[in-house]
Amino acid sequence: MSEDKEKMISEAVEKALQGDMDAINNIEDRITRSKAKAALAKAKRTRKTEEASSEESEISEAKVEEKLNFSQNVCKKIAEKFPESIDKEQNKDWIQLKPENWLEIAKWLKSNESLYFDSLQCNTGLDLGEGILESRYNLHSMKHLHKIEIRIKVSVEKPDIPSVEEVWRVADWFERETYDMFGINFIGHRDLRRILLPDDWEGWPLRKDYEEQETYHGIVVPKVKEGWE
Amino acid sequence: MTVDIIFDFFSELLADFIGTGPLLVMAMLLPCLLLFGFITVYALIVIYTELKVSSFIQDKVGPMGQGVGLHAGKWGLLQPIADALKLLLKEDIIPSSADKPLFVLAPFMIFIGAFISFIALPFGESIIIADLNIGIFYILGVGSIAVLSIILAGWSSNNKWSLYGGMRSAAQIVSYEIPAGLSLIVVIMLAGTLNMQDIIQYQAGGVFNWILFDNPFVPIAFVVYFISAMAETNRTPFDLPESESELVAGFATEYSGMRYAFFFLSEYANMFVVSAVAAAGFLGGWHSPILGILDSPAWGVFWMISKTFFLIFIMIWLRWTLPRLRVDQLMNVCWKVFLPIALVNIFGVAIWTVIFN
Amino acid sequence: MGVVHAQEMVLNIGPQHPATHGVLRLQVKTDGEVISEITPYIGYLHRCFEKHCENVTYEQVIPFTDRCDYLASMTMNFGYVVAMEELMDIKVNDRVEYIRVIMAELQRIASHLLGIGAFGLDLGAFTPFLHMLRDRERILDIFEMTCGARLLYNYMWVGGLSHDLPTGFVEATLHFLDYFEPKVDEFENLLGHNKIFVERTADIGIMPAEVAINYGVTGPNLRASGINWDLRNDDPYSVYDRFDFEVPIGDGRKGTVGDCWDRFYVRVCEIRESIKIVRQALDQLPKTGDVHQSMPKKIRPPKGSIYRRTESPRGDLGYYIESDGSDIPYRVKMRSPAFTALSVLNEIGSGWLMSDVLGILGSLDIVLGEIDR
Amino acid sequence: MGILENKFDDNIIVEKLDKLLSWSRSTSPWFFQFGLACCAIEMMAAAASRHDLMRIGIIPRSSPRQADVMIVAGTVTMKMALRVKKLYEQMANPKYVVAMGSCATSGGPYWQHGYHVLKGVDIVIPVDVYVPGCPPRPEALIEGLLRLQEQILEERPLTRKTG
Repeated sequence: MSEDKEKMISEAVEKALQGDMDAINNIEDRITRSKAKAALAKAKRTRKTEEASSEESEISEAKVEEKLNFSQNVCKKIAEKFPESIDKEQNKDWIQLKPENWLEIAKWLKSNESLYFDSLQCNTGLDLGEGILESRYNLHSMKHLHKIEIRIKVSVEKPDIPSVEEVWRVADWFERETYDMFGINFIGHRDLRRILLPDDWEGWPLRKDYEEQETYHGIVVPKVKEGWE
Repeated sequence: MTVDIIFDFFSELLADFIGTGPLLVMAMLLPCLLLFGFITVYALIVIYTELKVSSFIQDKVGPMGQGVGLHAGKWGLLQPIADALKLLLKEDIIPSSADKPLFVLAPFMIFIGAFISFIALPFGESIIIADLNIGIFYILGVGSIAVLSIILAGWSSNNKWSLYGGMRSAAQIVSYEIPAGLSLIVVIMLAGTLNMQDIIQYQAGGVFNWILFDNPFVPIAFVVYFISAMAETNRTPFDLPESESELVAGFATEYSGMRYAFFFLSEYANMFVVSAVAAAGFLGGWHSPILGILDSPAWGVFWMISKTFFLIFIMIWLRWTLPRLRVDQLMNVCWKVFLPIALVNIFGVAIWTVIFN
Repeated sequence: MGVVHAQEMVLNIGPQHPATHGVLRLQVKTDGEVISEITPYIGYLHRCFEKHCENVTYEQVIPFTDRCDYLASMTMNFGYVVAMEELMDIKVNDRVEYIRVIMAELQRIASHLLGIGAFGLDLGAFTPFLHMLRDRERILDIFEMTCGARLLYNYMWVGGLSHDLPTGFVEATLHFLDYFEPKVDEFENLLGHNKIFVERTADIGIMPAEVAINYGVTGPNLRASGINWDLRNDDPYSVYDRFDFEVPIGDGRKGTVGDCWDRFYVRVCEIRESIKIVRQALDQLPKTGDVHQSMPKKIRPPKGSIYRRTESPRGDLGYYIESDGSDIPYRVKMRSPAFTALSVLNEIGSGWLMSDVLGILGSLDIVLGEIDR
Repeated sequence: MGILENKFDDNIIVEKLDKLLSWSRSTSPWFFQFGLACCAIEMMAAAASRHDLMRIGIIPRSSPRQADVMIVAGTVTMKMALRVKKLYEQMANPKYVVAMGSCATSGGPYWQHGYHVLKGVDIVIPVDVYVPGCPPRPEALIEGLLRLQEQILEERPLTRKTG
């Protein structure tokens, strides 16, 4: 690209940022025009992120002296509101909760104006071994565009976690799936049935100690994996 | 009438050997057999046409008779024959939970309904099996046997999809018979007769004497009739009783082999009947479009069948182009649109006739 | 006269039914034609994706992601490799990124073509479906030219691609786009402005924005409800921030915002936007660059976990990958967009007629492979 | 089975009739529209414009009663296996099964860890033709169907002799 064109593009982008879109639309060469538009989009985005980051940094500097990331900030807020529910071990990337108050916390996370986590993105079950199951929630706010991860540990003997199905309806099927795969009981779920596997299936397949059942309705599930390699 | 002609012909030949009674039976059976042969051959042709036309619409080639060994002839011309033979010799399943007598009866009844309509259809100047003086009324009347047998099929299959299909068709066909009949009243008013042959005779003398071009109201009546007739034959966009993506195969879900073939056959036979009535009532029947050209009785058969096939082609064309209506929309179209139009049309035609004739 | 009691009838749609897009069972309660409650039963295609992931190495997971959403395999690969590269902190060169974007957008076109075609099929329009399959074949030809497979590609690998572009790829793609662009208008006219189609879709199955967010519905279905949310724009990955494209949202042109017609129309518009992106990407495609440059010898991500979302043709496709430092994933969870889209069916589908429910199901554009995994 | 089958001795008329029957069966094997997984898309592609199964007389039917060939296109899971069997039983004789793709043939890529995958559809229903591939190209499916046609053509339904 020649220097004239680059100059033209940068001028047009400058003008467009000040609200004069015609500066770009009047460029005759199609390729140059599209490049100018792309440059404009990029410029807008960087400006937005700069603004956002400056705002965020202002807030965080004003509120806390030590540098905490967003997740830790949320964790702190939860700790203020529900002091008993935060687990001891913490990490900068997620919030480790105890199962007991989870439903109330979830309601609060959704209704709090400054957090407003209106979208549950994903619920993952995990078998951490040594008799511990974990349920992980990835939350996201469509309004503020921020996200956190919440983890809740339970033991295999008593795998009870309060259901958040009434908070986020999407959790209905997510929790059914986690129940189906790991056998975590979601207390208060209105319709906790197996979702993927048939109702009369035995065992929790994604637990690390899962053994396949031998027959299902007379159909043999082959266990010996010979002739495979 | 054909039966009389055959009877006279037979009695001249065979009166010495056989009594009058058996001769009359023979004279009646012969045209029926001929008609059965005609319907079968026609169905094979039109099924082939449908396969090909639909394929061309969909950017395909349709049956080409390709495959292992000698298959289905050139351009797949033998394809419908193979389909029919295969269906006839497939296992005949009667579900154990079905209402057996009704289940067996339904496919035959629907075929009978289509078959006896053919009796009053004029194919040429003297080629009509029974020239009834209430011909058009008769065809409308026996046409409703189809709805009865579809309900029977839907009910007796003891399958929920079939039941849905049967119930939908009951509502649909009965409703659409009203605008269809009202549109035909326009024809009857103009021709002043119920007799099919007289209606056609009324349109003698070239394309501008056809009832379709009689006055500005008749084309509307024709469109209303044609669309209602399409609804009566359960073709897309009105194929709710057997809509494939909703009701699997509708009322015919549980039928296999020969019985299914009868449903298939009667669908196409019904198409012929409604198209032939439209051709006879609006398009001049077996008259040539241009006065004096190709106007002999033999050409009459050609004109009648080609007009009918043209209408059938339009039905096929629409079937493979349009989406399907919903059941309540279907009813709305019938009762809120077609019925008022058809009624107004009758008045319009009457007033027009009084003023200009 | 006795009183006639009407009973609700329980009807099973599927697992084998022409309108369920595979093996889905809908148990519906009907009163005549009106459906009062829909209970979807899924899992008839549960192929243990997540169990396989825990038993095969990281690179072997990719073919299994292919088979989850078999209509959009490229984007499934894309999502996985984006997540893996973020977990392992790999930066791939520009040529790889551009090729990935081209493939993903072509795949989006192919997937949307089948999606709206099948939607038309559910409403009884058979011919548009076949026309769309015909044009989809041309996209598959381009894919076949690139990686040799028609449906399941295994094309994008962690840190690179399986093959570089073949000779003549750019010309073939441009040729296809020139052919295809007028066809989009044809499809829109054939279906979208057909009177019967509009009657069947406008104001039917309305999904309000709050319901959509609450049920986690994403992608075109969410955008049809009037929310501008596209991960390509809002959370850009790969090189999507270098392209100029619009995010079409439903505006209730024929009825209410979020009805079936909007969901159809958003997809048509997205096809147009994808064409735009492919054109720009072909324009900017770097001429040089080794597609195997950044591929690690052994994939052994550090201990940790990642949740990464990408925009698949059906919505937010998230991969949750938990690594324990070995070369076999500890846990891979796929957050599939169609799974959540199907869960909303009872909410927006009950109260409509039977034909409408099947139409609504078609408008959600679900793929059972991805729902059941 | 049909009323006529296997009730005749071998003579010239029966021989010809036999050939006609097997010809008609092999010329119009309507297939059962029964998509399970990835292969279903290739099955649709095979029936669509470019490959056009109708050329060899094959038309999709959505009711099992009216179909002759069941193309098991895709992975059969445990939850689905009993339904597949039921659908097979609902089909009218003569009926044929084509196992399309490696999943339907043997479990395919899901062989080892697929606890919920049926390792080959032949465990529940008899299969006539196996089409390998993951997924098989439409051409491969058409080849499989041609082999099936060959096989049907050699059947002698009235006298039950093959070859």
